[in-house]
Amino acid sequence: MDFPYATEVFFSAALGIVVTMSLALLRSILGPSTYDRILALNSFGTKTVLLIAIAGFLDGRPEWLDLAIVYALINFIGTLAVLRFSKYGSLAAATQPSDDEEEVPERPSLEQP
Amino acid sequence: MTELPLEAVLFVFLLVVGIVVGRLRNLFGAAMLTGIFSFLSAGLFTLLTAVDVAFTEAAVGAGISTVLFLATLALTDDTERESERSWLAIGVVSLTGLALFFGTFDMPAFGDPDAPIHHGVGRHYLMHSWDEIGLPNVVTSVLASYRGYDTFGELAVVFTAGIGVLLLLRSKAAVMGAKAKPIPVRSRAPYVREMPIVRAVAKVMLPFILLFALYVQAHGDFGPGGGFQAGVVFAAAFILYGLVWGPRAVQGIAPERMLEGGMAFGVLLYGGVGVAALFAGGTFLDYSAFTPEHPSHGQHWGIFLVELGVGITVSAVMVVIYFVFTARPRPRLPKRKKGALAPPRLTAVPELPVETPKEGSS
Amino acid sequence: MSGLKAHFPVLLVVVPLLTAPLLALIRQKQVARALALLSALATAVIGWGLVIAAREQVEPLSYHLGGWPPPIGIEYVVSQASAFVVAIVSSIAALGLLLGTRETRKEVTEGQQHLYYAAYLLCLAGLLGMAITGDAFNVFVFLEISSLSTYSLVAMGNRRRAFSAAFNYLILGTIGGTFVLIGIGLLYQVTGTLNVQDIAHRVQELEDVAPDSHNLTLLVAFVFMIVGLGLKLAVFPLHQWLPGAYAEAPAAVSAFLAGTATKVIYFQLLRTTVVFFGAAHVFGALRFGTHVLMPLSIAGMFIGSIAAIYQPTLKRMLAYSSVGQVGYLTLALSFGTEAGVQAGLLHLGAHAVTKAGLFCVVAAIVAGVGSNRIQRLNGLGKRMPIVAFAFVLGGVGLIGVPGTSGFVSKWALLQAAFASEHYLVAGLVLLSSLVAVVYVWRIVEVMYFQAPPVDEKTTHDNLAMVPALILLGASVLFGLFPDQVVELAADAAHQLFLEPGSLPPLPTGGHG
Amino acid sequence: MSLALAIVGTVFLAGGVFFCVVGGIGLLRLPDFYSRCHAAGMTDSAGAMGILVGLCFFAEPLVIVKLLTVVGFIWLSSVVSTHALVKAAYARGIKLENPRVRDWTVRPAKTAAAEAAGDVPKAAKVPSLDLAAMADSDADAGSTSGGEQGLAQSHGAESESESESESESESESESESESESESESESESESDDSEESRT
Repeated sequence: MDFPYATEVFFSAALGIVVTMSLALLRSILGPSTYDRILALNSFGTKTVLLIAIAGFLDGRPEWLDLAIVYALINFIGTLAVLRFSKYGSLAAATQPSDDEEEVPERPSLEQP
Repeated sequence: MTELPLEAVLFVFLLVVGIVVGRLRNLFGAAMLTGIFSFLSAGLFTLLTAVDVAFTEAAVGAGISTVLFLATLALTDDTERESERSWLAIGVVSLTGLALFFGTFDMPAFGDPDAPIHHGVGRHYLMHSWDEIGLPNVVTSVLASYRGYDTFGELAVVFTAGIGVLLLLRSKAAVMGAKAKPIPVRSRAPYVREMPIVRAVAKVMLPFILLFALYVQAHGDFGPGGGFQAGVVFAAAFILYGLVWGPRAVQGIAPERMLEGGMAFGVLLYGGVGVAALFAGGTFLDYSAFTPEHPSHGQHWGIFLVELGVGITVSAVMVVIYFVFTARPRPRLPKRKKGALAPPRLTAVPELPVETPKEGSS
Repeated sequence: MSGLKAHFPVLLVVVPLLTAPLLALIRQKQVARALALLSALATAVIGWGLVIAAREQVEPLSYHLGGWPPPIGIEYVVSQASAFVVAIVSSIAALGLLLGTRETRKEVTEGQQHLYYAAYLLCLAGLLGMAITGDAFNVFVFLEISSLSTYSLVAMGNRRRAFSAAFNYLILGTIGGTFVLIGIGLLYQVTGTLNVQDIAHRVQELEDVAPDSHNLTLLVAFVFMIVGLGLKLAVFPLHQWLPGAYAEAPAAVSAFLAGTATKVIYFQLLRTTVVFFGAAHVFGALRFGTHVLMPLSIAGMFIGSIAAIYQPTLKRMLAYSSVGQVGYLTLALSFGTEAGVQAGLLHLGAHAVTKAGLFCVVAAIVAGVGSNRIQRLNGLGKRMPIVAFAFVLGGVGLIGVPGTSGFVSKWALLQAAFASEHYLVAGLVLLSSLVAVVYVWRIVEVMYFQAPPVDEKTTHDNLAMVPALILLGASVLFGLFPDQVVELAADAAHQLFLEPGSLPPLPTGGHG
Repeated sequence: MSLALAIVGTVFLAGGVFFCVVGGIGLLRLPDFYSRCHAAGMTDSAGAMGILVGLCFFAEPLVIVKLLTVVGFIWLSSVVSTHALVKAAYARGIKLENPRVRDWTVRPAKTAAAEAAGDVPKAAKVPSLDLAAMADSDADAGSTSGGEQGLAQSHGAESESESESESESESESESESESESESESESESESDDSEESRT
């Protein structure tokens, strides 16, 4: 690498990501709702992708990006599961006959203006 | 060594998350924080250059574990009942921690080049694996060949877990061979219809996930990855499909019987390679015996097949676990106290009203 | 044939391990049962074949998996001791399967039976692999296989309580397994190798470097491994999981587990103390035997036996008696002498056979009376004379009456106690045997001295009695003609106690 | 290749880190869940892009492809996960903290003061909204600096526009809204069934 300060640059970028991680971590601990925690988790996931990418460059092994790709590809599955879980209280969802009778929560009347 | 401060910070984070998870009563939230725990460990493993381990952590932590946690919570309850703090448990945990702390006293310093681990078998692996096996990724050489029998055992562990889940959790109806009713396309409609964005993106991502799984499977010889990680990613694709189109839709593609067979087939493939080595004149799992004139060729073939077996079993077991969890009818739980965030099924859930502002104002 | 014989060490494990997925593929319960039985019998034959092979050799047999020489690859070691354990375990497993056929039909749902047999075989493979391997990490891997399958097998019991028993076992067993893993990890940290013999060499080097001061990492590794194994073995304060697990599991599984699981773990404990860390160090400098293991063993002996008196069901009684018997096992080890280990191995065999036989008898009783509550056994001596007699035979073996295997092993235990001048301990062993008399007598009284109920039908399960009679017959045979086995145990103990330095160091190629 | 490329890369990295940190601060400081989503979304898109593209300037061709792949997938997946998350949160009745930002069904306020009075009682009829907490947060928002209020408000506007674009993109939105207006008090399963039978 021609650039003499590459390591320093990567390191400070990693440091910045770790700072962001700490902020997200704080949010995940504070809550208050579970959804804030999930939000923090998602954010944390992206930061991990970035950290891994940078770590690969720091160690001169950029092929570690495969890991980052894994996260980028399948990280949102968990959130989809959360969506399913929140809406139906089950991952099996409403199409299953056994769930239809009583599991699906009632919808309240939303006041229309 | 430049990453040392980063590692230290991540370790502190890990500790904090651990404590918070322990204290949290809401298991839904705790499950989410466990996700952060897994991200942190994956980051740490990467910084410690244990990339294959990090890869596993990434594949499991990102895709599967949250889904399984939620599936479990859906079957039970998402808030821990009030219980007395068990001083015994705290005592045991503290004692264990203390013991581990003392255990580090006579440990060789971190990164010490004279440490025994750098002079024992590890050194042999690093120095000779290229000549003996000829794969760039030493981790794969160790896991699939030098200690291939351990990996066989681990595969058996995964298989055992699959068997255990099937034995314990499969609902009676499924056991008795009651064919799952094929879902009429019509009734699948609300499932699909309600999340158009999610559906669209899932459609885009699915082929890439599957493709990437195959890449990880094949590329494990050269870089981080291998059968286990590939299996998990592959299963993640199925689970994604199930989350968006419903588990029944997945059963249309991968019927439970086929998965059960896949579970067994992977182990048989791995063991079969070992037994084939016996017949070729070597010992169990001695791949070199396949091509005595050129041992590393046999090694390559053996490792390829063995990793394939791992991938098949792991992905089948993961999907089976997902099926079994989602297919179980939810047990009736006693009513809960008011207060904490109510469980989803008892809450009034306002369906997302999709309306244009115009209509809203009228 | 001789070519196949060379592969016996690995076939012993691989046969059941590969039959299990085959069963899952076949899905046909009749075929699955036959195949499982066949595989278990083949395994038992291989096990006894290994005993013979080990008797012919002075040095332990070594089998290199993957074709890699030991410290680099994984090694299977057939020593006298491991062959002995393996033969007992595989035979009891085969007999347990024989017993299980009728029971299983009742307790396991129709479409699941092939999976049940698969889990059974996996458990067997795990136990055998653990006993025969010469690699520390491999021990953990196979420990996991056997534990995971055991949890699901225990949960197959037909009462709902089986689930909570299995869950208890799962939690404690997982903690135990994790502790063992931590111990192995720390050992690897300080030795840089995973091969048992290699570890023993390096640990001795470390101990020789600083004989006075303990290497803390090594010490902590030792503590973790001992606590972990202690949990799995149900040594006295860590025994909470055992009664529930044994009592609630299906009858065949109880018989199988009682005869095998703790025995294999006990063998690991032997290896950990005697081989890994060196008997001289563990029992000499650390005083682990006299200061830790002995008091716990004695407490376990008494508390287990006394608790057995108060149990309402036969299975729970036998389970608590197992806690007491584990006390004898660890007590034998705690002397830290060759004679002690010999007694331990003898008691391992004796108790495995007796307890498995007793659980088989209980299965027959449950089949006949419909319950194993002790109150319901009145007059069993008249209703089911053979069954009742078999139970008494087993009970007498538990007490250690001359003519049974229990006597031989307890005699060896007393000899070992006298040899290391623990006279008080010897007295306590005798005293605790008296407690055993009480709980056995309680059953005898109900069975023979109470009138049978007037209008109760009993069904006879002759099939269940076959393995019971084989096992108890073996116990009596061993009690009457103990010479061969005693000699075997003596040789095995001697081989275990060989200084690791006296064995040739392994060619590592990477050291230095 | 050169210094120039490296400097450009560094600038990108710096930008990415800047967005990340700012987004992180927003994630921590913004008053309610939905506005925090906005902040988190920024770190996922702008921050991640900045850093990954920045790394491209230091990398070989194959690695560049991988990096861009990661960017693409993050853009796809993090967006959809935020979407799913907001939907899930809304389904569970997570509330907007700022009463001046009204629910999706309501036109946003032109002036905060004019709306504040009328909004609260309406919200009270939605069962899962927690009135007391809302009042608290209202007081908080009022007491804090104007900047934060501004942020919250601008977020309100954004959520508004988001809903607009979403409703445009969703082809089925009409039928959904129909059923909504037809049978407000129906249980969900019933309405689902009725829709099924119609299709």
